[in-house]
Amino acid sequence: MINIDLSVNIGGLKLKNPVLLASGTVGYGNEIAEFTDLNKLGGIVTKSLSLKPRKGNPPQRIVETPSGMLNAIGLANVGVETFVKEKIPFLKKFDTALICNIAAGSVDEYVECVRILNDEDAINAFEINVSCPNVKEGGLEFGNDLSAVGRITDRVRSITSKPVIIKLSPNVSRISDFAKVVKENGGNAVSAINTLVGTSFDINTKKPKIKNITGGLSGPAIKPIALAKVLEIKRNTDIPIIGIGGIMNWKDAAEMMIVGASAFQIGTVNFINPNAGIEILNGLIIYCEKNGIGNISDLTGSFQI
Amino acid sequence: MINIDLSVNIGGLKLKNPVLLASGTVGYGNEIAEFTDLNKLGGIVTKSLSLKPRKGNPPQRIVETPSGMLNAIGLANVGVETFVKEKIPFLKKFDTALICNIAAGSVDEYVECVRILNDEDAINAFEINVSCPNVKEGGLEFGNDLSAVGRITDRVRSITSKPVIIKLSPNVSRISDFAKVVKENGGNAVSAINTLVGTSFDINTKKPKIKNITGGLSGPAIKPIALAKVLEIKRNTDIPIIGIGGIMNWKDAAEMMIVGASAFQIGTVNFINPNAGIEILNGLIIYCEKNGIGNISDLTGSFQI
Amino acid sequence: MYIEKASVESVKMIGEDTFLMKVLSPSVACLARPGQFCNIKVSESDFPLLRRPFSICDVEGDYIFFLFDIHGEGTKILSSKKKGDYIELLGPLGNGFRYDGEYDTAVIVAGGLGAAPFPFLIKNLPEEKNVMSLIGGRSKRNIVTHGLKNVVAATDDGSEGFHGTVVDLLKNELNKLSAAKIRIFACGPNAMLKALQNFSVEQNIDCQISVECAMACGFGICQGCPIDSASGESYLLVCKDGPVFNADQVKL
Amino acid sequence: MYIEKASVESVKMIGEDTFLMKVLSPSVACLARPGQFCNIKVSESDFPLLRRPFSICDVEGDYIFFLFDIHGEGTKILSSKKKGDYIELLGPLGNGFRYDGEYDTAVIVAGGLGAAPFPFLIKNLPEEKNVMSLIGGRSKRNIVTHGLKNVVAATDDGSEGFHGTVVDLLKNELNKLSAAKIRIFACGPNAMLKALQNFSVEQNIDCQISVECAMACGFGICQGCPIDSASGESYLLVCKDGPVFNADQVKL
Ligand SMILES: Cc1cc2nc3c(=O)[nH]c(=O)nc-3n(C[C@H](O)[C@H](O)[C@H](O)COP(=O)(O)OP(=O)(O)OC[C@H]3O[C@@H](n4cnc5c(N)ncnc54)[C@H](O)[C@@H]3O)c2cc1C
Ligand SMILES: Cc1cc2nc3c(=O)[nH]c(=O)nc-3n(C[C@H](O)[C@H](O)[C@H](O)COP(=O)(O)OP(=O)(O)OC[C@H]3O[C@@H](n4cnc5c(N)ncnc54)[C@H](O)[C@@H]3O)c2cc1C
Ligand SMILES: Cc1cc2nc3c(=O)[nH]c(=O)nc-3n(C[C@H](O)[C@H](O)[C@H](O)COP(=O)(O)O)c2cc1C
Ligand SMILES: Cc1cc2nc3c(=O)[nH]c(=O)nc-3n(C[C@H](O)[C@H](O)[C@H](O)COP(=O)(O)O)c2cc1C
Ligand code: FES
Ligand code: FES
Repeated sequence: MINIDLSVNIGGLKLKNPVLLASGTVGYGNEIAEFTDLNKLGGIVTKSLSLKPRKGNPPQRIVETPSGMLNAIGLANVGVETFVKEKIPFLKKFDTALICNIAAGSVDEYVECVRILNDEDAINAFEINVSCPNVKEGGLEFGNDLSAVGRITDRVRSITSKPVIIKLSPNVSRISDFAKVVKENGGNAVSAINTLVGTSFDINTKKPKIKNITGGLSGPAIKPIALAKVLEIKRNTDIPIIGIGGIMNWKDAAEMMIVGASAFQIGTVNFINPNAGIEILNGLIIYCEKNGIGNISDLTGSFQI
Repeated sequence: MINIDLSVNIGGLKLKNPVLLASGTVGYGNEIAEFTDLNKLGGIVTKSLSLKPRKGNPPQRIVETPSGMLNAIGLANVGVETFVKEKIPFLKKFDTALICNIAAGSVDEYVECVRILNDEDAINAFEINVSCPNVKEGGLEFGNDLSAVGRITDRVRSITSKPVIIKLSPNVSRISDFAKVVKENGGNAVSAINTLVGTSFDINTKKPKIKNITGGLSGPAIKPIALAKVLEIKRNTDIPIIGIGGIMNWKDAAEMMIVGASAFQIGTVNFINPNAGIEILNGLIIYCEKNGIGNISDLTGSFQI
Repeated sequence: MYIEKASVESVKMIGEDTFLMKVLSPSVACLARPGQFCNIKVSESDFPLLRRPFSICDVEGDYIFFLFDIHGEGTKILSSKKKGDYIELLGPLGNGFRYDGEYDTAVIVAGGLGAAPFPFLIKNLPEEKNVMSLIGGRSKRNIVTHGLKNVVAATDDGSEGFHGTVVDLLKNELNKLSAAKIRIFACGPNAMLKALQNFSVEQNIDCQISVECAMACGFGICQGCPIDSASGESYLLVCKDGPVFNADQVKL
Repeated sequence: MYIEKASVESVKMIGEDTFLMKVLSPSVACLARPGQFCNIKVSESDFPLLRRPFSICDVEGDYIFFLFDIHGEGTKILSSKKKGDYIELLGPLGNGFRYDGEYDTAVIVAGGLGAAPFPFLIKNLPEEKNVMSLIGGRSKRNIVTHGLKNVVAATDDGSEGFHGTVVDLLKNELNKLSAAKIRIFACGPNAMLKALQNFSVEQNIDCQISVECAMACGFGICQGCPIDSASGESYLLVCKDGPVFNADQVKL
């Protein structure tokens, strides 16, 4: 059993291992901490935070689909102030990276949120959600507009020295163009992908199953799409990528790294197996041993094409 | 048991019922005819035809994914000439609509294919594939370029009086913009959606499972996305829509019509159940009876939002 | 809360499409309280993707019972389990009923499979409490009485017991024991819970309702199961703040 | 070709992770020819999505046998079937072996589970034909001899029979019956088939190979299963033009 270096460096953000818990799928960490040891993970990404608290969308917010689920939570969150006061004290107890995910309705709001959070030493990086498809004034518009993504990256970059990660929307033709813009404007990394826009209707009531009408599709169903987006970014830009989408087990995680991810996030699987992160990490370690991979980061973009 | 009018009219294309077999999933009809009675179906869409025969992509061309499959067939087809000589004689024997799907590498090639096929009375309509994601010189580029889609629609429109259906790519931010352009340029209808770009890698060889590297994702996994795209088109334009994507049974078909489809195509399900079309039709008839729907076309866009 | 692989001891059909499942799950069993639920992984594969939430129907030593009917794919798989098969429980989840304190008679009001959580509750009530179980259903065959005490049934079609809704039945019965100090424990379809809520709030009768809704995680991380607080200012989470609420606590 | 709901009669484990399944499927059974296959829906749900192709191992009256090992999700589900369960067959599919005509000895060359189609072939050979079965595997436990005649084994690790590949074994054996007029029927991993192809073509020995590849439909509508024709000009479809090809007909 060789000793494997599991650490990864994503544009200046150092992680003890590439396993991250995805935004919106672990709240602020307290509930999942009862099922898994957060200290063992590379990091945790918070639920998207906005300047003011948000109540979120009315029910029904979720529905299952073939090998996936739709959600329209509506960025329900406590807001940055309460987050600092009530959530950080708990989160800072863990020896794992804390990445704050920010959602906003305007470029200024993004900047303001980051400004408020920037002094918190417990926060290791910012992930800017320009792509949450659920809330009208939020994500989607920004995520599909190259110049807006550039502007947000540039403005946020200018007020923080912490790593800035832009979380990209998959609902675009060429995601690598967006990754390029992020790079050009000083972003340290991109994470891909957020959910795809989907819907589901009840054929008896003829009403949408989700009150918000459309929701974000996540889970194994989107894995092939996520892999293709990450591969496209990897082959067309040289910005570090955090791969997200449909990862259920260590094999999926290895596949995600092979196509180009420096680290990865797991989302939907946490609902089914809150200890999945650690199980995935253990699976990757055995995989590396078997394949004589000394540094897990060597997996990144190791595809043979 | 009331008598239900199953016929639908899609921008001038009259079908005895809304069930169509999707392009590339039934070849030219001969093999599937051994399992199902084509006379009972609304119509059949041919494999994409190009001016010259195409050998298609090397193996491996397909791979299963969670609730879906990736394909990179590469528009393998006999070419328009052979199609007319060898395939139409068989297809014209059936009392069902024949829709020719056309793929091309240039606007002129689209026009040329339609010109050659236009005199064939057996052909009821053209479906223009601007969105097949598999072949470099084919689909994708057109499908993501508004003006190109407009140009193709306009040029094809100008040389045929048969209904022109443009099959849209889902790999875009706002598919309704493309539907608008089709309408403005004289297209009779749009079909949505074609496959989404996806990939899958072998974690041992680190090679893509599909030789072409990326393939088109189809099957139940994409149903929520297809429904959202059809709904978006329905709510933003008034062009007839042929809904495609992940339909496995009559419930999925009803859902597709409820969100806005005037007719629908079934693809991947044919591989699993070559008689699915008739079973879906029968299920829809019972559904209409139960719900006192006299004309199946009343289902189209009957969502309650 | 645990994640425990539980071996199936038996699956009995106790009504048309209604099943009683007994599984061995020591750690969950010893923590479980009446009104709590488990989020169940019904298969070892990734299909179906999400867990399925089920009330803890009863506990006997290391064994847990679930009462369910076939609804879709997940419950179909559950119903086909054989002795020795495994399912995976995540639980116990939620807050459960509060059944101590000042009342003489526990009045159980259940609609259809809403009866599921009550065998365990009845078993745990202090002996001095009287129990009356009012069970409603569309018809005779929808009346589930497993593990209940002093059952009075109500059917929409009058095929058994009282002809009408279980809430109307409740109103009748209350006259008889108007004197007694009662507490209502209810579970069932939203329509029934709404009617009951209106009645109990206006009569200000002590009433706890167990609510159902679509869930993903079942323990508070997905925010998928909101319910309006009575004030309407905020949402509560059915899985974490519930599934049991005081009738005046939430908007249905 | 039929789509037939077939009831499982038995599933026997005949080796580690190797199973023999017997199903009742009269219509498919009466059409089946050696070398053909069925595309099997292993579950009633939409998971796994695609059918799984399996060679027809043998036919006894209305019963069909399949020989398979556990590979992934689909074969795992198949292996867990019990008597009375149903699977859905689509078949018989493909062209099958051509075993009439001018030869004295049928030499079967199989690698691992490549042995699957041969019990049915052997049963159908004209009696005047001699049979020799050469079976290769990584090790002793990978040698599957079910339903074969005059078996000579070859193992990579020498744990049973000839120490080497089954193709090397073939070369040895051929010297012994050089006189005889033979026809080779082969099935197994691509690497083995390639080696065999090179040998048989250069020696121009009459040789038929049964090829495997990923498939969706199994009957020619998806174009998912191409194989290069020897000329390289066009593709043949493994499911429709094959799975059996003359060794000189295709590029492996
Ligand atoms: C706290 C709680 C306790 C429950 N206790 C019981 C019980 O003891 N016995 C019982 O029979 N049922 C109970 N239910 C309902 C049960 O969870 C659903 O019937 C079951 O999830 C249906 O799964 P399915 O795959 O068979 O149906 P499907 O319709 O295929 O399920 C599809 C999706 O919808 C969700 N879903 C469908 N119906 C419901 C519903 N009514 N409530 C919540 N989610 C739903 C499923 O979880 C799944 O994600 C409970 C629900 C909750 C929230
Ligand atoms: C004509 C033909 C005859 C066959 N006969 C037999 C037989 O008699 N006994 C036997 O054990 N196996 C046979 N196979 C291989 C068998 O089809 C695969 O082992 C099986 O599909 C694996 O399914 P799975 O879900 O267990 O594996 P998974 O890896 O989960 O399958 C995933 C996907 O890959 C495809 N796939 C994986 N491996 C293969 C393969 N080697 N060939 C084709 N598709 C594959 C599956 O069809 C499925 O779509 C045959 C294949 C073909 C094409
Ligand atoms: C219930 C739910 C809530 C989510 N909330 C957020 C969010 O607030 N911000 C965000 O950037 N992404 C959010 N996501 C997207 C996930 O972070 C992730 O990008 C997506 O789910 C794909 O990964 P998965 O397939 O592993 O779930 C949410 C996903 C789910 C399922
Ligand atoms: C194997 C395969 C081949 C296909 N070939 C074509 C094609 O040649 N032209 C085309 O327009 N669409 C093609 N498609 C896309 C289908 O017509 C359909 O749009 C897509 O599969 C989504 O529908 P489904 O989920 O029901 O399969 C193909 C799909 C598959 C699976
Ligand atoms: S079900 Fe996930 S928060 Fe309640
Ligand atoms: S498997 Fe579909 S054509 Fe061969």
